[in-house]
Amino acid sequence: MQTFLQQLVNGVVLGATYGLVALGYTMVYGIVQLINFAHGEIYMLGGFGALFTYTVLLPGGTPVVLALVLMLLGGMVVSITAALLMERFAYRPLRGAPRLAPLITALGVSIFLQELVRNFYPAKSPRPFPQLVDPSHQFSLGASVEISAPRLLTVVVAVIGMVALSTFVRRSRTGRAMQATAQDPDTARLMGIDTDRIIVTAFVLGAALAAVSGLASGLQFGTVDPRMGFLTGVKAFTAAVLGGIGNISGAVLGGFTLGIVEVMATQYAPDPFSGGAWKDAWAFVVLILVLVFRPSGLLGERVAARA
Amino acid sequence: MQAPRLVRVAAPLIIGALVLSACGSKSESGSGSGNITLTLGVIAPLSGDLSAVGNGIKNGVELAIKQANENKTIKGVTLKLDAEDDTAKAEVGAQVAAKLVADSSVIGVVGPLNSSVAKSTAPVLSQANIASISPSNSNVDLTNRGVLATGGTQTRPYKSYFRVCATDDIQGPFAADYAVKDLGKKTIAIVHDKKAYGQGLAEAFAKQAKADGATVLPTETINPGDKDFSAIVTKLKAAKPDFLFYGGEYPEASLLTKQMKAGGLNIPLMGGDGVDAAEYIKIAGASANGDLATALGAPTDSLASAKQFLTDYKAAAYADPADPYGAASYDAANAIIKALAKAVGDGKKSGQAVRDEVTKEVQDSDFEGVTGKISFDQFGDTNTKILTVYSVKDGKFVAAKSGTFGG
Amino acid sequence: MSVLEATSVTKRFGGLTAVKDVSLVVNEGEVVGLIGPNGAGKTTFFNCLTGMETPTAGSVLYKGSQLPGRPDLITKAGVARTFQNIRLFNNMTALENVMVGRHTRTKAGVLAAVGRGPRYHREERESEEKARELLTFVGLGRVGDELAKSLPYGDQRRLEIARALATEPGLLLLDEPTAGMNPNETAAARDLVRAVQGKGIAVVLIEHDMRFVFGLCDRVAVLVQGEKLLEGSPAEVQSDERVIAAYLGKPTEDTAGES
Amino acid sequence: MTAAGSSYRRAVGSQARVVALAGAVLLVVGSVLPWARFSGFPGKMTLAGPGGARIGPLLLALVAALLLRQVPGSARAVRAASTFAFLITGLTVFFIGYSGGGADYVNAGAWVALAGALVYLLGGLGLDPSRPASSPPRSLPDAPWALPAEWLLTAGSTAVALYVFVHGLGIQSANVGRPNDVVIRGAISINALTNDGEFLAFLLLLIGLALVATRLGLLADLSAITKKHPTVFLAAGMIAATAFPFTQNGNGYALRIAASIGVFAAAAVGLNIVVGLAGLLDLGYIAFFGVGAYVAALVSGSVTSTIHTHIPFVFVIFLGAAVAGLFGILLGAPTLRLRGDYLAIVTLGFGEIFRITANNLDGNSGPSLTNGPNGVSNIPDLTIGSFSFGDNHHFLGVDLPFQANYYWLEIVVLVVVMTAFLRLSESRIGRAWVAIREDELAAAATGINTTRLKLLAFALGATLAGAAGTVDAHVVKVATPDSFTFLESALLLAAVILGGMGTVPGALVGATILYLIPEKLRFLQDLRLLVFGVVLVLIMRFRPEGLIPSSRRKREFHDDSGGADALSMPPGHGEHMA
Repeated sequence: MQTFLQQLVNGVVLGATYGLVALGYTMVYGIVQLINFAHGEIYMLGGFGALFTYTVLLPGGTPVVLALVLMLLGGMVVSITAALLMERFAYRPLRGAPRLAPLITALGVSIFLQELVRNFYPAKSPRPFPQLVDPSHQFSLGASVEISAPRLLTVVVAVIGMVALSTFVRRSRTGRAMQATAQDPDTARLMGIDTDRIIVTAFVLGAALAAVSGLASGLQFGTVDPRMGFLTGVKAFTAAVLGGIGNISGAVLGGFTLGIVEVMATQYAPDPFSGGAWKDAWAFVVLILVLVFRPSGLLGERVAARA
Repeated sequence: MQAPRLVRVAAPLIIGALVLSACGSKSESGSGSGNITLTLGVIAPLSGDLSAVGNGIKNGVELAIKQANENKTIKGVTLKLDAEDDTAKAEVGAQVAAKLVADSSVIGVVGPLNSSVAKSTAPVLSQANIASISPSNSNVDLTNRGVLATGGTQTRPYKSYFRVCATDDIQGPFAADYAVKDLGKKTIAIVHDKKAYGQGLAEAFAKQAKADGATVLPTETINPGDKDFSAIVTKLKAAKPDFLFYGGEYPEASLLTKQMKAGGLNIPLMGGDGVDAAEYIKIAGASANGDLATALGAPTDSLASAKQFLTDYKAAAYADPADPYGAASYDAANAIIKALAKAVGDGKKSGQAVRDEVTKEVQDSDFEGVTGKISFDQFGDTNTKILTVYSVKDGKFVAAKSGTFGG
Repeated sequence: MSVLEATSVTKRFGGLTAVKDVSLVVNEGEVVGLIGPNGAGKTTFFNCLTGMETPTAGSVLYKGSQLPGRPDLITKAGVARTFQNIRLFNNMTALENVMVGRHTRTKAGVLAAVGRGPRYHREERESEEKARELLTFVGLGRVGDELAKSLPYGDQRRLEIARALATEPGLLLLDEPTAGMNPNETAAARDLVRAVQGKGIAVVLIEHDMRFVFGLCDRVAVLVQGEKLLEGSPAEVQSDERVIAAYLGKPTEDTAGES
Repeated sequence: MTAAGSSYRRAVGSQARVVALAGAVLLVVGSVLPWARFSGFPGKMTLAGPGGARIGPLLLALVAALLLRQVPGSARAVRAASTFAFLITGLTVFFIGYSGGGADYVNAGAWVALAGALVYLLGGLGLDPSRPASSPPRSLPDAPWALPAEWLLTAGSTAVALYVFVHGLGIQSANVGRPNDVVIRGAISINALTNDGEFLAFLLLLIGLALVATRLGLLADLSAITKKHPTVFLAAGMIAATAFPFTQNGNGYALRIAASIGVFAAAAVGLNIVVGLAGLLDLGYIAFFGVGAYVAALVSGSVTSTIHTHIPFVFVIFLGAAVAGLFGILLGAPTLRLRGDYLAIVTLGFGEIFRITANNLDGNSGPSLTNGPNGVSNIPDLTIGSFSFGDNHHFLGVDLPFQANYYWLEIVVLVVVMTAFLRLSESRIGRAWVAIREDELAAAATGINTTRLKLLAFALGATLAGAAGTVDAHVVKVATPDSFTFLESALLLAAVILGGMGTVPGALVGATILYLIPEKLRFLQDLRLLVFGVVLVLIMRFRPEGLIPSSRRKREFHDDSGGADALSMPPGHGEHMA
């Protein structure tokens, strides 16, 4: 039982990262129906931006909390800049192009960004990330179930990010315009909504959340590397689809589900199909099963015909 | 009116194409100073994730070539390097191997880095009887060593394939003996990354550890590229092991040891030469203290020649570090250079004859390299089976024990 | 003998009953009009007949036997349809569109298509001839090689009918065949429906253009709020006060432009 | 294009033609004068008369002659020609200077040419870039010589294509001699960089000429003519493809690359059925290829196989295809009712499940079948009857390394796959697929069993991939899980989309380009993936409909840029059918 609870906690921590990155996928998809495969790289850039801020820009002895805030800002600046450039120069010219064209563009951007960082950020191996939040500091959740400080932080920022985003989308003017654009871009345009601006907003919000996640990941694992975005990106995309792509709560739910499935498969899947080597296979099996029975994902609505 | 227009427009282009084809062929522009140029090939990942390691191999070979040319080791021959990028993929490996075979000036190859790539390069190179020496392939299949475990008769699958590193079935057991016999560990957890190298090593370790009387827990696996190993740590913790052997490379190993210790499982992690890297300690930080890694050969700083190599390497100011296989590649290149010198001395200077002769001479190699003595058995494996265990003390790998498995 | 016999067809979406207990009989060679205000459930009724929706209750018989539940099987059985908002295969040529309609009446599988024996060639040739005939029949003989999307609106409607006819139906369901047409085109559409009738194919059409309906149909059924209000000859329906009250209420000519 | 561009054109005005012509003349003069002051630069750069990289600017300068007579599209053609002439000249001058060791080594001719190219470019940019009204393809007049001339053009165009391919492939392996020759090279001044410079110049020339031909409508004319004589075209193509090994002088490397391109292209054509015709986005296609490869590896008689059987390859190719097809059905049956992107992620998931499973079925973390990460290695050379594919041959005075055997086998597989695709796409089944892609609901209402046909496309694509995989296993000699990652699937998809969806030449060109770009970018070393990423983005930016779109799709995209693509959710795409 104790192991089960501890694994549940592990799953939630893992899922928090997936969920946070999945939000970026889901928002962009919801509005432009684009699978932005390069979003994982935005997450990676967030981590590197934060690392750069710490190692290059911050003077030694900056108070931890201040350093964290500035690192987050640094990460966000990098992520958002990259997302804006990507939107402007890679995706926007392709609006109205055959739908699969942007998919290949996304792939190209993804490869480009990975290689850019790998080649031009000094030293070509995983980069040590400052351990500003002590990983050996454990919080007990009762019955010897524990969570370390950076892991707890990951979950907390993820939850804050998700709540903030869904509040923004539901309450703010821009958020409602986003919903309208997602529902029906043509009508939204007729109603005077600047859809270009809405699309940019979606990219920016997604990048900001990815940067949060990138920083959290750096703090949690103590390293960032140029490839970290790719795997996380695929998982996050999976999470977004699992939850029902285009649906904000769905992305979060999908992320947690995926994280928990992976962890539980490691521990409890029947031998010999258990363990880390099989966990991703289980994750995808669950995805396929969910989609077979709920073709639009866990929270996805039946997609209306769009004439 | 239509057709003439078409013809008129097409005519210059067609004439142009004809001119192009007439001028397309190139002529050799050799001035013929009497010195012949032969090529030493390298097959290694020069782009992608493993490029730093691959460039280390390339640089090691380049250094050897530079010294040979400066010292005029081979009379009348200028050596040049042709480093080909295999992108760590078997498919591409076979291709660049064919490229090197097609270049008649190529007389030997150093590489590749990965065993899986070697499985597709070795057949191609062997067919042309080009000697290839890998600094790092540890998979038993390549020299068919796997049959030894089951009592079969070893036969050589690739006639011109050699390697200067220890195979998994030597490194793993050596580590196991150290863990069980020297450190007295009783309950050992095994984790590997489910790659050919990691799994081969971990399996060989587990087998020997059992034979030595330790309790070996069911093997756990992780995925290369993963970062969150908390599920594995939680799972292992329940079984209360006192030692962990990890088959794989440092990026995951460093995260695993850190998360293990943060998760309250305070036991040493041991790995193979894939873990023996300065980066491991950089990432794992204080968690790395007490962790262990095995590596081929005697400790580098105990050999004068090795020190000289490192100095030379540093002087050449390469962008990528010599670690982990630069020194072994340097030795491999020198084995080929020495063989070529003999072949040229025998008057073999070109074509298939020189390739045949070099392969034959590599087989008979016998010299002191910077990683130890270089000589090969009849299957292409190195005769040198000296290994060293290093342990992390104060942020550094320190040699703990040198020896050879079973000896 | 009746071609279509729909009995008590009911379709509910959640709490909303779109079609309630509607029965309709269509006899061989008949043209039946289905009229009613927007939202009366006419298209939903069509969808129930063609397998796009599964009726909540009721039965549909085609030439005496139960229709299967899938659109493609229904088409194969002999009920073809067109759509209110034209649904052509836009990036195929007009000819190809009609040839797709031959799908259920041809057999060539993957092996035949790759192997291309004499039988395949014969079938393909027949398909093409038949398709060209149909194009000529609907008056599109000269545009066979143009992309469907590049045809003018009226031609697209005809092309859709040609495609439906290619399936060799016994019953053709037309969902607003004159929507968006000018008077000339409407007249041509009337001739076309008559010609279809002349081939011995029964037609049911949903239409808002009353002049078109009353001038063409043998019988007219009126749907209001999902229920059949009335069925009878054009004259009967035209003069029925309930119809005028529930639906018409204004001169018939003006509704022609609705889509 | 931009405001700056149009104001520049206004400023240059009617002088543009004169300026361009003057520049072109200068460029022609420059290109026949010596360019380099040292020997060793490839292509006889020091001699009088054009050679190597100088031929490019010369040819492109000749295009300016179009300005003397008004031909539709000539202004745009000259713009393109002048742009690429300038690029090539600039690049070559840079490389001469770089490899010679300074600007001193650049001879007068190069400077004259560079100046000419610049003037030519300035004139070219001043020309009116507006697109001429498109006209139907031109054809030869009715004359007795027209038919043979058309045949000649058809066959000639394939020959030119082969020549271009061979020449392009040959540039970088310039230092590859004949296997048994003595290679003597005193000065090793032919370094990699100059070869790469030459290749880049060649590539730019190709692009430039292709653009010129497109803008003059010549490509459209040519394709109309070749379409009239499919048999001649096919025969010429076959002869060219078969002849290729004879042009390589025993160079196994080029053949190996060509064989790999063949495997890749065969898989791409198969994927084109699924994506291009039926409109199903498949992100895990490589898995079916992998199934075929593993089946072939396991029954190849390799000592590392867990199944110690040897089945003759003629059966294996069908076995591999059948098993892969079966997997296609197993995956497709429950999932094909999913909407586009949901299907994409399911196929992605399946691809990963396959890779993970192959990686685990080694008796340690699963049943013993695939040897896990070690893969099945030591796959022996193919033998059919008494013919071993591992033997070198000597035929008609030409050395044919063993790679030629695999190359020809691959050509056979490719031809089979292409034939299947072409015949299917022009059949009842193919029309039904396109109908489903266009409007699934309408397709169902037209009597098409959409579920069955989608499954058919999916399974057939899988089958063809499986067949290609069986060959690949013998070419690569090892089947490991690493070869079947998501990235491989993505690259195959990229080949299909890059080349142009739904067409065979598109898939061929896409596969060739995706294979050759990384191969030809070797000199960039660690930067080559970076550049590869940029190239992907750029191609999609300028040719979003693919390099060789089907004539339908091209019209579709250029007619109205706001129009929805066939795959971008046609009306009712999301409606589920009962």
